[in-house]
Amino acid sequence: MTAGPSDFGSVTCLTIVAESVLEERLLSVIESCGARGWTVSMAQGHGPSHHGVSGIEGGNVRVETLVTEEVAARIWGALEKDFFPHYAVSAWAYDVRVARMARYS
Amino acid sequence: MTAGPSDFGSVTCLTIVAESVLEERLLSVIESCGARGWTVSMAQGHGPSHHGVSGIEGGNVRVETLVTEEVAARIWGALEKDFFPHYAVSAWAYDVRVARMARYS
Amino acid sequence: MTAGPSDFGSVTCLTIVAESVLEERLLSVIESCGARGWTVSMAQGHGPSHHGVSGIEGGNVRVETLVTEEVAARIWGALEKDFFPHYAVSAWAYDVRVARMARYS
Amino acid sequence: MDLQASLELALVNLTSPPVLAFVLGLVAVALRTDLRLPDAVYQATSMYLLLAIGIKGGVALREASPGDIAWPLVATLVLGVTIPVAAFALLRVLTPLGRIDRGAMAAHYGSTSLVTFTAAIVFLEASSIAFEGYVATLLTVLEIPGIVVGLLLARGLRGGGMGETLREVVFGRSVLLLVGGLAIGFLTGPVGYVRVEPFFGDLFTGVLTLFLLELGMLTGRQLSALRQAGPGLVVFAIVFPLLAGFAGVLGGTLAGMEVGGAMILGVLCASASYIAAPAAVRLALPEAKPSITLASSLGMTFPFNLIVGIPVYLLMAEAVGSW
Amino acid sequence: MDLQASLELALVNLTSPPVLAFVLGLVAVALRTDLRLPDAVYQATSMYLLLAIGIKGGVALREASPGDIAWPLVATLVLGVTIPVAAFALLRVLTPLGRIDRGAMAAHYGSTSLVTFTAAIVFLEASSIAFEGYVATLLTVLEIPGIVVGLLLARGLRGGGMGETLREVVFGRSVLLLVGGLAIGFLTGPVGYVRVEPFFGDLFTGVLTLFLLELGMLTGRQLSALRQAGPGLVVFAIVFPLLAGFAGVLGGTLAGMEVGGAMILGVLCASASYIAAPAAVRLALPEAKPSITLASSLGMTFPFNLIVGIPVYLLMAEAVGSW
Amino acid sequence: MDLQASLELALVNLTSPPVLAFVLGLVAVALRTDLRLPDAVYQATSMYLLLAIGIKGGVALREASPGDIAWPLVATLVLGVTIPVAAFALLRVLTPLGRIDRGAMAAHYGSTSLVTFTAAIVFLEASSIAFEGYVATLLTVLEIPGIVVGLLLARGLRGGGMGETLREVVFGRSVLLLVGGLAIGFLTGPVGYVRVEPFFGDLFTGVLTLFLLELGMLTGRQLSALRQAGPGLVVFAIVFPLLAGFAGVLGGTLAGMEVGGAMILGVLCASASYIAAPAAVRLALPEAKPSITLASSLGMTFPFNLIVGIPVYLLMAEAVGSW
Ligand SMILES: Nc1ncnc2c1ncn2[C@@H]1O[C@H](COP(=O)(O)O)[C@@H](O)[C@H]1O
Ligand SMILES: Nc1ncnc2c1ncn2[C@@H]1O[C@H](COP(=O)(O)O)[C@@H](O)[C@H]1O
Ligand SMILES: Nc1ncnc2c1ncn2[C@@H]1O[C@H](COP(=O)(O)O)[C@@H](O)[C@H]1O
Ligand code: NA
Ligand code: NA
Ligand code: NA
Repeated sequence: MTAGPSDFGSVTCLTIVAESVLEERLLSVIESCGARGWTVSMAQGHGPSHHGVSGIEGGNVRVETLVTEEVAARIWGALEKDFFPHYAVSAWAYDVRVARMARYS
Repeated sequence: MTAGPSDFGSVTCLTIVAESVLEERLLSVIESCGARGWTVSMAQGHGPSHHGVSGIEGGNVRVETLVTEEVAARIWGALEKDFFPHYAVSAWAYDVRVARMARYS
Repeated sequence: MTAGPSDFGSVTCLTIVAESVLEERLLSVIESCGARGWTVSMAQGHGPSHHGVSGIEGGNVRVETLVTEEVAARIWGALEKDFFPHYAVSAWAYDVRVARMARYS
Repeated sequence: MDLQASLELALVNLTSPPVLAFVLGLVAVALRTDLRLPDAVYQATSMYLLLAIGIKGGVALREASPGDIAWPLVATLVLGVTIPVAAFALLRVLTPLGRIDRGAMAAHYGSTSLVTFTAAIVFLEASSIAFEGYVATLLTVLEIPGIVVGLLLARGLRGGGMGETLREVVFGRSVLLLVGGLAIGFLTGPVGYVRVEPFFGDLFTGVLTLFLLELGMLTGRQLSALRQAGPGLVVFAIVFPLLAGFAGVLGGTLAGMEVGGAMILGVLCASASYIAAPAAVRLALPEAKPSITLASSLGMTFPFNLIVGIPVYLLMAEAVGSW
Repeated sequence: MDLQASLELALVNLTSPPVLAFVLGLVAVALRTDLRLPDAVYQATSMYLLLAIGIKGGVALREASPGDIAWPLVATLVLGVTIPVAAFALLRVLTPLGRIDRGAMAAHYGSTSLVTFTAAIVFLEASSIAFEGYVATLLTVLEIPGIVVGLLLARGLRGGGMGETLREVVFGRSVLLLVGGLAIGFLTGPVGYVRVEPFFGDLFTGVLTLFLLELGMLTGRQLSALRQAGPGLVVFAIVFPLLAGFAGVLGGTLAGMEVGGAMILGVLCASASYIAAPAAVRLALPEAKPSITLASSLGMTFPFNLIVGIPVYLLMAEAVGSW
Repeated sequence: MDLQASLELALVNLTSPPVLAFVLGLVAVALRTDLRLPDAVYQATSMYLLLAIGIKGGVALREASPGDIAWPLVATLVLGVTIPVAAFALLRVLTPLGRIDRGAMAAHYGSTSLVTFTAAIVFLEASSIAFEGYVATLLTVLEIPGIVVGLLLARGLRGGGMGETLREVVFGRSVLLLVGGLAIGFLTGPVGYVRVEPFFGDLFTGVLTLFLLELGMLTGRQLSALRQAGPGLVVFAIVFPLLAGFAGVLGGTLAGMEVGGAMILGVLCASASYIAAPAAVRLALPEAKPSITLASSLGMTFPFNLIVGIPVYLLMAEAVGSW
């Protein structure tokens, strides 16, 4: 994809899957780290540290947020500090191409 | 992954998140641009241009479509022309590896 | 992202979309191939070999699993052998960055 | 009816479970509580409400003689075309909104609110005031013309893509469920209806309560937009329902309806849509700002009608009826 | 019953809300309307229907004496094994379908349709014709053997992986809900049932109406596959239900059931499954083409049974009963 | 009441549809059946249950005179603070659990179980034993203090972030729905309630049955955790409900409640929460192991109360009442 009338660019897509009871907290952490948007959907899951309780809370929540590299690093930091040690959370990051870069930075 | 009996290859995965009222339109645009398949799920979201109305329409729709580079460029063009200026829409693209390339081109 | 206190690394994210009747089978195949976790959500879809029956089964299932390259290759093999020839299934793979590598290998 | 009785009726309306659930939704947002009806259930609930109201309207239509319903239908159609034009014109006087936004508003106020209608029905039944069963038919009839007129006012007759948009509206899910329900109710009649009444009839107010909880939360999240609305919009959101409501009461009375029926037609005219219209306007007039239409229709006119309007339209109907 | 009365009964059936909703679903697809019951709600709805029918069957089973139900159970089991074999054989004569596809069809037609069954119940109740309460038990019993026989016909006894597939079918969610519901109903009896009757009993027809709206849309989307079906398949989809229905009526009458009960057993035999069978066949016979089985069972046999079949099986039952 | 009558009542409880559905859920997991209420529906169902119970409590509260309810309210508050402290202390004696896990357990056992409460109501109604309508109010009152005390025991008064956590609990969705429902019920009263009773009242047991099916499956998946639980935890899960139940019965009787009402207060005290508490504890005490609390509350105490506890608390109430 080459630059057109829009300002194309590359940002980080960070996907976070967590017990749904954490939804509100997760979103406010993401926001306070500088993310300007996110997409949330419902999911079920299983993982190595699975606590087996997400069922009683109504499953998992799957959050995607497109952010700059710095914001992504800040969110990772918050996850490592407040979420990974205690909760059932998985997260992964990859680079994606977007139009209208200004929306994500 | 190395080429096996199937024809492995690389295509673009284009993810589009939009107010759910646009679902039908979005899918027909995607199809007319040459996409041969798509996957749709329900989502909630928040973004910089958030109009705050997706709630009343029942949330957002999240569309993934695996397409060739040319088809992706065509869909981007249609998004820039008919969707980005007016609607709450986010889109991002990245490269993925698939088997059975023929299905996507 | 640079290595921090966590062990960052790169794994394969394999996304599989299939008729929902296959959910249980798919997950047990994934597990027996060595995946240690997965995330499942509901989806609708359309594809080139669409059999038009996913509706009666309640739609599609969308599975994401983060695995090492070897496990991914094993799952691909199982998909090619037992799923692709008969069922409505799409799958794609891409590389993602994770923390706590040990969880995925 | 004396003042005391009116106040008592207003209180009955204010303390009905659906209205209280709406308030609870506002409170939930104010307290920043993470409450949300899942989208899948929200969508199914609105399908249920549309289908149920259609079916009931169809059953009632079948029981009405063509002679009874002809004039009310004519009155409804005339009102359905006039009201959006009036809204469009009044907004030009009261607000600085442009053509597109005024057209969007006209579409909302020209169409009608299922929930306000139902609150009015609940109110009349609680007060033991009779009304014609076919009012649910009028609701269905009033749903569409206002939207079409509003879109035409915004776009002009030669607006590109109007044809496709009208197709999206007229064959959209809201209209299909309402009209389809009407047909089902008409064809099945009271005999067939009796078997689905526990589902589509008895549960209606309860499901509506759940739906209004969610709508209250949506409104709560729009309240900030309210502040941006100029004073002209606030005036419009309060005054226009009274004018349109009076027109509806008058039309209904002239068409020979009972006091209860004329009041309901007033409510239909006074209320603004927030199921069918927002989706249609969003598709057809993407440049219109939904925050304005929703702040006005859901944030001001809807609670105004629930709390003040409904008893007022009844007083109007009684006054006009006794002329 | 004379012709006039039969036609009237057919009309009652045609204008019941569930059938009309099915037609509305077809219309929605024809108009290209974006209507869809969200998957989460669709899945919950089918869970509800299976559990409700099971519970009702269980309550009725408890009220039936073993002597009453023994022969009908035997008849049902015999029919459950015979019908898929007959379907498999007839398809060989009428169509060019291969072994696998004929086995898939046999599994569908050997099993039974919850919705057709319910329409027949609604029909009998609307016509005030008595029938045995334990017919819901027969539905549960007939659900499974036909699927197993169909799969065996397709795969042969030595088919690899049959064991695992049978496990998936027999311990699958449909059977678990039906059999589990049967057990719940049987253990709780009429006393316990009374507390859940408003949910599992009174709402049933209404929920079914919503479900049939979705099923109508699914069928509408399959209609193109209908055109590809050869004439032999069309003949099968119409003629086989009549044959199987007659066998069911005969079996029921011989087993000592009333006219209404024998008619229901005919309906069970005549109808083809589209909840349990498609999932089972999909898992066990992936090479079978679902478009063929669905076009036949949902696209032709289901509407045929609803419109023509149900009154015809009643006429059969009356004729056979008066021999 | 003699032993025979007690056993009969126990049987009534055991064979009620909700309890049987719970068992079916256990069976489904044992058979490895892929049954799952979709998350969207599960969440909506729990919203429904909380709102319905709140509304009913509010309606009853309005009908109770302040004099009637003052002492029962005091008794409930005292019990709500005492019970978690007692649980915390007893766990120290019986188990090797640390402070955090004991606090988590105290929060669960200090709060109360909506489902056990409802089973007790169903049980009393089936046995025609009278009880005060405002017991639903007591349920709401008892929901929160136990959680707060449990968290404080775990964290200490100066625990960082307690304020924010308490906000999350007190303004969380469970409490908002319960308290909001209470307010709706109180404000609308019996007159308004009658219109939503078919939804919030008549359907309650049926919806609960569906919910317990899912809860049974959740419990089934926790059963492996049960094996890890030491013998001390097993003793606690059985003995503590009896102690707390007795305290509740005593408190209710002293507060002047009828036998039925005192028994319900006993049930409230004896039962452990699994809607509000798990979410609150998860947020506030992430280091606590949910497998322990759930295995104990859902895996042992819940079935124990359903099967043995409910009739036993009634016997206690009768014995204490006749002192
Ligand atoms: N390897 C994986 N691939 C995809 N999703 C995963 C993986 N591991 C964990 N998850 C998701 O993350 C959630 C929390 O995982 P855990 O912390 O291991 O319980 C799970 O419920 C899954 O939804
Ligand atoms: N930075 C982002 N990351 C992920 N999703 C986003 C982002 N920004 C917007 N979205 C999604 O796109 C939708 C429309 O965004 P907007 O056009 O800004 O209202 C939102 O409701 C989100 O679901
Ligand atoms: N090009 C594509 N992009 C995204 N999803 C696809 C694509 N093709 C197929 N799918 C998904 O895979 C499912 C099965 O596809 P098919 O095997 O072609 O019927 C579809 O229902 C879609 O959800
Ligand atoms: Na109006
Ligand atoms: Na059959
Ligand atoms: Na307790």
